[in-house]
Amino acid sequence: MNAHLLVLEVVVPLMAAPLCMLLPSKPAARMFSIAVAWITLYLAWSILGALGATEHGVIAYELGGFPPPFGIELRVDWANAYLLLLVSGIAAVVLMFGPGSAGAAVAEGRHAFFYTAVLLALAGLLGITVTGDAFNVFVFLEVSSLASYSLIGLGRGARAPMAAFSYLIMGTIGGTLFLLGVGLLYQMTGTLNMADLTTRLPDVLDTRTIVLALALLIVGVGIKLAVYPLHQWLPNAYSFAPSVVSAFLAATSTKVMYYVLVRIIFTIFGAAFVFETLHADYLLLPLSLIAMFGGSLAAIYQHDLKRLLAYSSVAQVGYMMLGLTLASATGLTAGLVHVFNHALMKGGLFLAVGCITAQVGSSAMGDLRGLGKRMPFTCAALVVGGLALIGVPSTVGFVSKWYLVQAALEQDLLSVAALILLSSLLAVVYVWRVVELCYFSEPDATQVEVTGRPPVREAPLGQLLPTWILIGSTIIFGLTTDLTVGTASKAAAQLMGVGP
Amino acid sequence: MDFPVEVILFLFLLATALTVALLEDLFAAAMMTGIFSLLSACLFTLMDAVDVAFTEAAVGAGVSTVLFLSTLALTAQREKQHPFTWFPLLLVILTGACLVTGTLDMPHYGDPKAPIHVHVAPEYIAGAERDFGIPNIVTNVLASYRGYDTFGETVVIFTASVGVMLLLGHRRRRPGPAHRPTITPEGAARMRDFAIVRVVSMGVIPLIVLFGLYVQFHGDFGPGGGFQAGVIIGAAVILYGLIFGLSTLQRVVPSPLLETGIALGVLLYGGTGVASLLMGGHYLDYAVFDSDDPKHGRHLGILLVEGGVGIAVTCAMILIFYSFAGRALAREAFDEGGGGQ
Amino acid sequence: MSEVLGLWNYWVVIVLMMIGLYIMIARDSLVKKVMGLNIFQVSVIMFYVSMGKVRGGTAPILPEGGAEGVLFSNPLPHVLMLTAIVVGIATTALALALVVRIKEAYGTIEEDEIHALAGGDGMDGRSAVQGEAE
Amino acid sequence: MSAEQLIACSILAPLLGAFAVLLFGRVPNLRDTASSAATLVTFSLVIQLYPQVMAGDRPRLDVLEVMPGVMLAFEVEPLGMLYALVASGLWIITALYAVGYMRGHSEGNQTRFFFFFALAISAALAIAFSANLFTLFLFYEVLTFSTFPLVTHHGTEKAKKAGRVYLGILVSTSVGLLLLAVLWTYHATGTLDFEQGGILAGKLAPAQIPILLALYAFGTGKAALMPFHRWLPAAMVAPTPVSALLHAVAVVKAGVFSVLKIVVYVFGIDTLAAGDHSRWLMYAAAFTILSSSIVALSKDNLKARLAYSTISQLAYIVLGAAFATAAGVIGGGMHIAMHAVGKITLFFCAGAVYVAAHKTEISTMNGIGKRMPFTMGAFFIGSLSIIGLPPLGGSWSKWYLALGAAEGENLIFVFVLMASSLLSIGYLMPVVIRAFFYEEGKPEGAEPGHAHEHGEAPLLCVLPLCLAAVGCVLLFFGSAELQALIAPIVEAR
Amino acid sequence: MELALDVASWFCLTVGAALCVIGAIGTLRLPDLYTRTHAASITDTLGAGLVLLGCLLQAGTPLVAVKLVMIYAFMLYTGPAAGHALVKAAYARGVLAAGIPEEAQEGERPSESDLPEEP
Repeated sequence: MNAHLLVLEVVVPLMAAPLCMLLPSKPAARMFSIAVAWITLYLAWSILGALGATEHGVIAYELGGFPPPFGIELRVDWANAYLLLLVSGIAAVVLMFGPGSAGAAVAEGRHAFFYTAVLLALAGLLGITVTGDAFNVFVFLEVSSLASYSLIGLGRGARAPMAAFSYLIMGTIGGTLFLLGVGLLYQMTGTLNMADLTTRLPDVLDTRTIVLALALLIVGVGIKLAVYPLHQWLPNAYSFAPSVVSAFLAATSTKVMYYVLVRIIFTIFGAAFVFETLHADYLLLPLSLIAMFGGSLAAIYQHDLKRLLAYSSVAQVGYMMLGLTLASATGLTAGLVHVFNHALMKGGLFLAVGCITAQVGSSAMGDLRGLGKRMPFTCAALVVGGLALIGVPSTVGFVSKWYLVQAALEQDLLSVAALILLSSLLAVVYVWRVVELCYFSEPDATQVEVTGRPPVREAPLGQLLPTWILIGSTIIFGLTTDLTVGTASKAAAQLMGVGP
Repeated sequence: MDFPVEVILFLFLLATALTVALLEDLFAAAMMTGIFSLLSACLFTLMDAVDVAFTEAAVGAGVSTVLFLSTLALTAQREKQHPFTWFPLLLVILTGACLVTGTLDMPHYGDPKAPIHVHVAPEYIAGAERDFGIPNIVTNVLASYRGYDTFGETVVIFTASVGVMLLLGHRRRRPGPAHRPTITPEGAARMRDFAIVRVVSMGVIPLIVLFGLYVQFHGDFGPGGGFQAGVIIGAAVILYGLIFGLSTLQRVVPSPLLETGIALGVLLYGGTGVASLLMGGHYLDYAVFDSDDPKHGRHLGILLVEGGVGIAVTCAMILIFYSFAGRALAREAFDEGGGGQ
Repeated sequence: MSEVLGLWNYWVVIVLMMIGLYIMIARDSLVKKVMGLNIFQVSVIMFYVSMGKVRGGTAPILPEGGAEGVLFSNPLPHVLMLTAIVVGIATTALALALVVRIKEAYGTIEEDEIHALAGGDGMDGRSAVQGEAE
Repeated sequence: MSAEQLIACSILAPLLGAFAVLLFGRVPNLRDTASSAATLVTFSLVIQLYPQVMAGDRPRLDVLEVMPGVMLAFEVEPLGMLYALVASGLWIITALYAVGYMRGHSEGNQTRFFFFFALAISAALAIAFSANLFTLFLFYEVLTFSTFPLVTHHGTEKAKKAGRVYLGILVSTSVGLLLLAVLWTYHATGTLDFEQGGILAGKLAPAQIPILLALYAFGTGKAALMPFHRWLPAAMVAPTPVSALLHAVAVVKAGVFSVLKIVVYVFGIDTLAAGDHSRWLMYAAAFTILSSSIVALSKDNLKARLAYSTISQLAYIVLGAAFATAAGVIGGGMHIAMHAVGKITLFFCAGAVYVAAHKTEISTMNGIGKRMPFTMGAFFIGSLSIIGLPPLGGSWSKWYLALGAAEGENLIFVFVLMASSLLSIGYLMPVVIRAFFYEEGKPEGAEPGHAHEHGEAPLLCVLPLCLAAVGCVLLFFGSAELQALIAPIVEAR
Repeated sequence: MELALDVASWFCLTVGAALCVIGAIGTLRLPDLYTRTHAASITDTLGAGLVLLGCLLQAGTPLVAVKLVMIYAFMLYTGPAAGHALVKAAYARGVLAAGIPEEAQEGERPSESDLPEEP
């Protein structure tokens, strides 16, 4: 039975989306999508359990009953089971967030479509994570991307459609380059199944076409992952989208694309080829360092809280890339652990910003003045999330920094280790800007009357609960790391060692 | 070797692409994109990809041109000319050079010993005869071996129409008779008043729908299938809408029906898979439908799946048209009513 | 020289792709960018299909009188490209819907004018809700 | 109560006190009694651990395994015991003093003040009992972030700027240098636990040991070594009870305590002594001692002068650790206690003078001794202890420090010690002389109208500072007891 | 008999192709929209018709022949209608014919007012 879990994990949200569209009222659609998200979470949890039962940690499932190289195969090992749990967990929590589609500029009578789009984005991401077929990744990549373009376009304010449009253009270029890369691989080996690719690639590895295929795949996935030079779309997309959407996307879509990059480099091509013969780390290491510093520096000078968090996401992607380019078991564990940790931190922070925008009407830094007294719990969430971003011990940020620096030291890169810690100091600057605004400055009297909004009260429980579930888990997983580090190290060993 | 006809068509294709790049008049550019798709459809037929040619012609020349023209009607007609900058050209030439160096080790065009013809393809060709008995191998592979991909494809078109309806969605109210919509701006005759056009199209629409259904059910034997049929039937309904205006069309084909239709299409496809799951096979394994004769079971499965795709695509095309056309009316009502009712 | 000549159609596909990419990057009109996107995607489809062609092969449809000795082109790229075309039309439809929304929000679809307008009014984090879709 | 429960309760007691303070926030009297009760409970728990540590066993409490190979665990060893006793002991009198000061000076949001106060003490105790570098670093950060609201208590623009300097230096040194050192140690040795005799023996190339020592020494920003000392004078903007407890006892002592613990349990004094790796640290500490004493001379503001004197006294302890000799470490350990009690007396007096006479500048304090005999008397005793004259505890710790210098054949540092004692006379005695032997006289530039008629500070201020002064004297006689407590950590080779 | 069929089909194909070329040249050289559509409609009806006839003669099975006839019927039915719709819309939109003074063309343009009301 546990093999069927794999396909149910994707099919349940996929089939739920059209059903959700038919539901008449907004609350019905919202409850239905939350229920579906929790079902996918349960399925992901049981997949993780089933994976523990198998002896070599891989579950394969042939679709349509056709053996792998001919039919499509779903293949789950520790790496993607870990991602499944993360994505469905984040979805289950973020969907519970209060305003839901109210946060978006949706024509009334169309709210059920908002939840359909969210379910489709979730199904797309789960589809990418579960499948073992290269072309299938492209199909579900497009499903999740199209859903997220339309969700971003729904942001209140005039600039959301433009942000969604530039994300669409760059995202589609990325997707098409990915398609071209898969086509080159198919042309040289004759197969699309990832496991089959691994066995057939070694004897064509020296051809220029395969090097071009790797370059295309890295650039294509790099655009969707917002690696440093290709990240221009991310700040606009996350800052103008509705807060629920940016919380969901910031915590899941870049993470799944990171998993795809790991799968490409470590499973299909093999770390030896990518890092020893091609020396891709000469390019990727400096890029990730620039991302760490550039992202944080840009975040310091932002006037809008969501834009600040978006730029800090660019910096955090730099940390994950650094873990990847260190190409050792600890490095990969560090990258995978930071995937989980960053999702919790960024998801929680964006939801906190959602609470603020719901009350204050905007996320500009000027409006944060003196919020500490009127919205104590939301500002406390911002502070704890900020501490996690800095990497204070007993938070998840510390765990990822711990493993990243270990990985750097293992390869005697003392300078890289020092740079990692220095860049997290930059995080102190922009987190403390927010803290000072919240707690140490008084709201200027003029601003309160002008907007004529009702007086700012603490966010309702419906918004605070999911925020504090995510923010609380940044502490819990900071102290008990057996789930995150345990699974990540098993996944890293599997990816570095024998491969699936 | 004989002079390949493809060379000429490729030259035409390059010429069209260049004109699209250089043209300022966006309507002409939209037309050139249509011609670009038609030319590529011809090239696909020459490369024995008949199904792809059919779809490219139906989608490239048909639907995307309609979409481009309706967007241009709502936005600008001409593009502002901009000074020539070097950076994009340099970047493009650089990427092009890298791609060309990558092609040097590829198997030659049409080389029968290339890895892709040796590894997986023979099984598909032999399997079509042995397990399925379906002449059109492409439809067979599309629906069975890579049925999960096609399910993804249906969900992609479903996502696109949900996205368009979200972005351009108009209120789901019954279109009242009082509203007198005119698609073309004032002063110009409306399409409905062109007697000849109305009579001719009234004659042609049923034929198109008939042809669409033929393509739907003939998909196993010749080029065709759910997707192409959906586009063709959608085009017929859009033609009716163009002639008689959106509100009359919405009375004939109300949008709630279409929304249930598109949901039904996707659910039909997914449901077939779940049915095969419940009957003991793997997901989307049609052989379990008819235990004693797997070939018949697979036939039934492919038919159901193609039906699902057909319904979903038809409704998607019409819904996207509603959203774009609805937006034009919303704009017009907005202008006429001085700020909208 | 002859071993390279056999690759001419891939080069044409690459030139088409580069034209598409150029349109997307250089041109400012958003609709023109979507057209560039269209060309970019059709060229990738062209690449896959020309990869599948077998010299002397016919369309992968079994003739009535049995299929012995008949050489077929590879059906798999055709299947993949059916999906790619669908993805192309879906992306175009969504992109054009966004262009319409941008036109209503900014009154123009020239990217530099939009940046001037958006940049000009600074970080309108506190943007009032724009003309709500009725 | 078993040893493990004692450790857990002694760390949790201040937390309970903190939440009790939060609970009774609305009722000032109930809140203050709750916080004082908490201080007494904590001290009684800590004192029960003392006999077991004296008997030589090391009670240990493993809380949870955060990461494979990294534990959150507590273990009580003599140095930790000493620091815990000092912190919890002085918390009692400071809590009393704080009530008096806050009431006398009618400060704003006192509930928040007492809440973070108790939180800081709980973090200090956790640092004292930490069994490995990870737990030490964890609570070191918690201490930094829990004391930040205390430093910026007034919420004025000046307080915010001071807070920024305070946090900037402390976090950047801890995350930038200390964390790097901890990770490097973990990478080199594979463990983080404190072991008798050090864990680095033979694991690092001799050339790398001084670099690691530098990372540790400068990484613990709270030890206020010269380049990273700016935060201490900046933090003087906080109310006096904060500067008294945190900057004379808990925060700075956490810094030097960590340096001592790392030198003894991570490097091991014999490895340091063998390769003479810590010589550069001696010179750095000596430089800090002398230059901060000279700066203290020039400061007219009483609290600023005391702040710079604290910096030089801290450098004494770092110097003791740098000698890497038994006597040096013992001297350093004892100086933690001596300096704590002495300096807290001085800060209490400064606070009392401020509450009673609203004077902060030394030049305006002529003849104040006649009006505030008890306060200035305690100030006199406290300064004697800081200077290190015999009838008071300070002398013993300086004696051992000089012994340590001699033991390690670096006699020059004996002169440094002597010179700095002279300097400390230079900056403390003028205050006492000005208070008792100068006439009241019209202080120039004072506000017009009658000279401010004031008597002694309120009882709740005077009582704690007298207790502290008595403490200085008691320590002189109890120093043998202290020496016996610390000796085992260096004796057992 | 085979040879006769081949010769006939070649002839139809070449003439059809020639007509298409003529139509193309016409579309290029003629001054304004109206004359151009006239030239284009040649290729649409006669040119394509002849080409289809040529293919008909080549076609083996009767099924293919029937399909070709149906294609030609469809083109005959919709081609001119499309041309008509194009010209009428252009005329309604106010596209001017070259060579004829402007005021002469103003006369019979259908205006909004005299159209039948919505049923």
